[in-house]
Amino acid sequence: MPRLELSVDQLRERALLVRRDIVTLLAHSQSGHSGGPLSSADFGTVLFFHEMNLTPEEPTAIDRDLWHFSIGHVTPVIYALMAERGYYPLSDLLHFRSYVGHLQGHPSKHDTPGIDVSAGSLGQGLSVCCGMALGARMDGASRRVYCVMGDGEQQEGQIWEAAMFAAHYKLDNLCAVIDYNRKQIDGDVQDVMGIAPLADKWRAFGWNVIETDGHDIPKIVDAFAQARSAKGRPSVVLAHTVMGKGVSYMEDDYRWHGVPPTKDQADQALRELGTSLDAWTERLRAHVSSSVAPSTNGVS
Amino acid sequence: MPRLELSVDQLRERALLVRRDIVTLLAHSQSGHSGGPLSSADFGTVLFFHEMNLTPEEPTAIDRDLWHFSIGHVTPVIYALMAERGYYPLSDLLHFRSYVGHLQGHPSKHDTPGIDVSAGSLGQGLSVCCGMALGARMDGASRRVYCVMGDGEQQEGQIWEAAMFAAHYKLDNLCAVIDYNRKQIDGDVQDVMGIAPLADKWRAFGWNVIETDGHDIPKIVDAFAQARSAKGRPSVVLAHTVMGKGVSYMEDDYRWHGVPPTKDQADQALRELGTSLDAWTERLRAHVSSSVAPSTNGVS
Amino acid sequence: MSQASAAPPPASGAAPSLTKPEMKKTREGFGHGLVQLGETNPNIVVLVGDLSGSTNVNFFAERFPERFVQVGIAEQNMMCVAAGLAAVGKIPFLATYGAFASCRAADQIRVTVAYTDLPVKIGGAHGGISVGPDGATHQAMEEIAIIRSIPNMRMVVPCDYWETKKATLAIASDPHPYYLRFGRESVPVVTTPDTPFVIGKANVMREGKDLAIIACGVMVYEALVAAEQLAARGVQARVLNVHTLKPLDEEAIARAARECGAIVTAEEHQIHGGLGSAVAEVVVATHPVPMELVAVRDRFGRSGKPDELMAAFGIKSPDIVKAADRALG
Amino acid sequence: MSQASAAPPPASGAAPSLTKPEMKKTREGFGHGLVQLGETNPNIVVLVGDLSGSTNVNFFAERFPERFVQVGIAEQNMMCVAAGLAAVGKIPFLATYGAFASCRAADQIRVTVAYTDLPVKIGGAHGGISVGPDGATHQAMEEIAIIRSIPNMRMVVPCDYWETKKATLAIASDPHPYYLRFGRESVPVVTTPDTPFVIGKANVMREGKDLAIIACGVMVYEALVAAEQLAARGVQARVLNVHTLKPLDEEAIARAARECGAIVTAEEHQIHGGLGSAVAEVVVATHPVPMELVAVRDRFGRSGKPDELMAAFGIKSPDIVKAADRALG
Ligand SMILES: Cc1ncc(C[n+]2csc(CCOP(=O)(O)OP(=O)(O)O)c2C)c(N)n1
Ligand SMILES: Cc1ncc(C[n+]2csc(CCOP(=O)(O)OP(=O)(O)O)c2C)c(N)n1
Ligand SMILES: [Mg+2]
Ligand SMILES: [Mg+2]
Repeated sequence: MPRLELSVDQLRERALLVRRDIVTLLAHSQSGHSGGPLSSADFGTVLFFHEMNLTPEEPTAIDRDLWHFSIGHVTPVIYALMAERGYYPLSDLLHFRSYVGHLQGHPSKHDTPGIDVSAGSLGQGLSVCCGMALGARMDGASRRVYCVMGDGEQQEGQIWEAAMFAAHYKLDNLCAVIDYNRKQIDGDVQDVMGIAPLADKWRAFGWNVIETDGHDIPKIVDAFAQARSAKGRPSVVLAHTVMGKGVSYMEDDYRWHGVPPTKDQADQALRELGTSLDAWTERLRAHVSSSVAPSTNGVS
Repeated sequence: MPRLELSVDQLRERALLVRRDIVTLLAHSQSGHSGGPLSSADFGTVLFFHEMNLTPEEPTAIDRDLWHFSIGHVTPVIYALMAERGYYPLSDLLHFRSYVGHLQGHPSKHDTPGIDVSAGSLGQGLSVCCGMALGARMDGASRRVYCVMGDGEQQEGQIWEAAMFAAHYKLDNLCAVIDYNRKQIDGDVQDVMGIAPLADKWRAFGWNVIETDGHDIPKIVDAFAQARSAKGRPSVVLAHTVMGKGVSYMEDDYRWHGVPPTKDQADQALRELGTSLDAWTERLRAHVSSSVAPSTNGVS
Repeated sequence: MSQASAAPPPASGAAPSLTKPEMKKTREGFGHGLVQLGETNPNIVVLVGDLSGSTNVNFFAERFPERFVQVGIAEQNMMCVAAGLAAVGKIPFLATYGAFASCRAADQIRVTVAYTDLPVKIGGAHGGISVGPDGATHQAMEEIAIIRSIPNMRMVVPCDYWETKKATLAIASDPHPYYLRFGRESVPVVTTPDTPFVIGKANVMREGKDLAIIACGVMVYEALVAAEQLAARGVQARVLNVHTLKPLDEEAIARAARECGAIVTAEEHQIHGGLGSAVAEVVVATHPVPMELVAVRDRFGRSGKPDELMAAFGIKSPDIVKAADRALG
Repeated sequence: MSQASAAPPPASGAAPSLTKPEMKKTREGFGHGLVQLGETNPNIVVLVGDLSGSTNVNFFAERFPERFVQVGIAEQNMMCVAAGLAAVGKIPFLATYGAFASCRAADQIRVTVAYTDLPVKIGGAHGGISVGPDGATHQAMEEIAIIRSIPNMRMVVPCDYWETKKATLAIASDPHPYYLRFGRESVPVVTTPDTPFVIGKANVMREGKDLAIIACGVMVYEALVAAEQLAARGVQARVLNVHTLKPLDEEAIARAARECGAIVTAEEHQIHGGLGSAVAEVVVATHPVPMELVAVRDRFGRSGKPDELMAAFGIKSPDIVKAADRALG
């Protein structure tokens, strides 16, 4: 059934696979973002493998839940989640950002099956999700809409236009998640352009605010459950995370926002994650059909 | 001296003159906005005749205070205030929105002496004032910056970008005023796109919030004084007003947002305001040099 | 093929009068078109940014309140909300002033609407200097340049009430993003309810081989008046109504260059990047001939009466006649 | 007058090599230019939207932290804050990616910056398909169309490191708003520190009378390479570097049309409303001749290596040579 609701242990395992995929695909593309994808890996995994009603075999099924990453630059985690969930073979991940293959630097509807709306310019995604949620309501559909935003992205005024809109129209089928990793390109979010107190801002804009540890799987599962039960207003999950989470030398360092690891760095990272670049590359390369479940070899 | 600090009675009298000017100039242009200009007349008068350090005789003096109406559509009140304050003769008001004359439908720097930055697209003005305030601080100047916004205008996301910026840079030489008349073009602000709780939003964005009756002169005077004394953060005055204030048939009716009174309606309005269209037109026409103080004949 | 959609020649009694033209608002054509669409297609939804009356989406709002979405003063959000609605199967039309539709939401149009190629229909009101007293900020004259530059975007600039209504109906059934530009004031009706309208096919409004006047929007009327005046002097000007700016009817334009040998373009838009340069792109690549561009010469507008402004900014029929004389050298 | 600012002929030893060109980033020319300005002019301030490194304003930030303003991810606000700074006597340079500078803040450019005519200097990084792996959303290719359409705006698209640095210095001393477009990758150096640079005056990079190749930005190098190949076949192509898109050097363009009789334009921009159509506007109005436009053909970009993309999108020197053959056809 499309809502997998994996167990906490299974989710932890999947999140590990996703982190390995992220590091591996970046090692091969030698271009792309490391920090945000790794901080989003845990709540991303909960969304794809527990919370959301997804239909990878039929990406446009009308009863599926809708999801959109407003932070288009975190394609490594988006593509890894999609591949692990069965939208396309894991081997596709080895062609990230290359002229061949369908995995563009930023999400592109007409290149990648399962992407509903292209992205890459920050601040636009929540508005898109407002439209999806309103449309679903017009259709009397029960599908829910999930929007992933960044914390630096909160500086874009359009997000506050959308926040006002969602509250005005009481879109309780809309759930936003903010990857609150406290970093953006030029440094700490509070130094670049302070967004605190962020929870107060969302409350003042009429939203149900849920704060959680963005790396604690059970708490994340619970946060989305709370969001689902909140009626009459939209919910936002402030997921407190660590940029680069899972790779020692990347953690909490903004300089990893937009650069990939070298192959040596990637191998070191993958060893910290219980495998190696060669082993994991092999695992990805071996998976050429999304109809066959990928092996989970190497998962400790 | 440039900061007039007129008495409360004098300010009430000036506000009355300004309302008469607004109605009269609209009667002659037969094009333009009535509602917002009338709701802004009282705090506008306090700004121009009490609070701000202005130099009409030398509009670009570097030590003057700076003011900018982000709601460019309220040119009737802007132009009336400027003329009464001596930027140009009152007779100029009779050529509002016409191809001849210098009073454009929306403020235009290169047409009207005393306008620092052109406007007309909502939501941009607070950002402009942030730049002015930051520049003044870089120069170590003591000049203050005043920004007038609308309540419907609060729906523009750029305002929240600017709000974040001003708080981040602790621009305490910046004071914003919101004409909180609860109306916009399509109806009540709360019906069109709710902005409440507005004070909470500004507080969550780090501002010193001062609420006041926007038609009570002493309270307005006091509100600006409070703003001046607040250190380390910008201040915003929420001026609770009534659209069309002072003209019985316009009050609290959103349909007067953007239309002028007919000549007959204008005459009726001016009689409510203690004069007549002919008398007040004559007063404006007679004042052809801004170096001569205008007559205040007809003020009850 | 353009011939196929040629308008009935002015000779025919059906042709509207140029001397005493009926005056109607193009934005009402938009408003009435939306109501007609609403009646036939339940997926049509309409969004507005606090400008229901001046864009005439109020007609739709009254009839179909449940499919009308008031967004308030937030054009960026409106553009992307429309995209989200389109992503779940709706056919969203949104409306605001063209200055804000094209500029305030340009990034949203480019990335979310156009790159995704969603069927968002953008109604840009108050196009051109004829907006009048509001002045420069509200006189949109850059939309053609902006929208043409964005891949996947289509654009229609209808010439009168009937064409605006037909365009509104036509773009609803093409699953791609469109920008529809219309004006504020009542303008002369130069087509009839039966004048053919095919997206991407220019209409020959008047035949002629000495010169081609290529126009869009309200300038089609000015072009027809200019053609009359030129005819009185023995110059037979073809008048081509290029209502679709993108995709452009390159064949009709190339044919005009080849058959007429000289071209005057006429538009209520800035001279850089508008209809004139779109036509020039085709002319130099197919059949280079002398051209004169009648347009606003890279200046901001100002307050005034619509006609007064069009004359002051040099885009009335006499300016077209003068340009024709220059083009014919 | 353009003659006055003609580059030293390639004959002279000073001329950079086309076969083994020195590679430098144009954005570093911007960054180094800002530092030089900061040293001499205390009114220079620099703003950025969370992109200090990729726009190279980090050079200025390190030297003059007190005149550096970090705005975060808020391009609309950044544009108007810059306007406010300009209104009180500063000379603000701001930087972000061109896609966001030109589109996200287009309304702010039009109304607050351009209509007020304030000396705001907009640095648009990541211009063109050569941005590479980031893909379509980050490959700005509409800026020329958008900025040219807005009155009072000026625009410079320098061809290499030196020209970018000179342009940065030059626009600071002209009290009007400017848009400066530069790229991401290292590109061939085709000028020298002493190559003249005058705003509004095109540079003749190579003389020739059989055909004129008119280019801007990195395409000037591709044009020079194409000219070499054409020369080997006996076709002497003039290469005109139109670094200033607005105001355009209409005289140099008209002369090229008159003296060469055929024109190829080359730009790393969408075909509608870019350099090609700007040149076409002049050509049809002065001296109509056959033209071929080498540009991105109204398509969004995609991920890939810069060179791979330029070839795939048909804007490398071989494409210019083919276009030349068609134009001379
Ligand atoms: C409108 C816009 N402005 C700027 C950028 C460039 N950009 C991409 S990611 C980014 C930083 C985003 O910060 P955050 O939301 O915290 O994401 P994180 O760095 O944590 O992944 C910026 C400025 C963009 N993509 N879109
Ligand atoms: C960006 C932008 N969008 C839309 C408009 C059109 N418009 C002018 S005034 C106005 C309503 C403003 O409401 P409010 O701020 O409450 O001013 P009030 O009606 O009270 O005078 C609108 C939508 C505009 N000028 N700028
Ligand atoms: Mg972050
Ligand atoms: Mg209001």
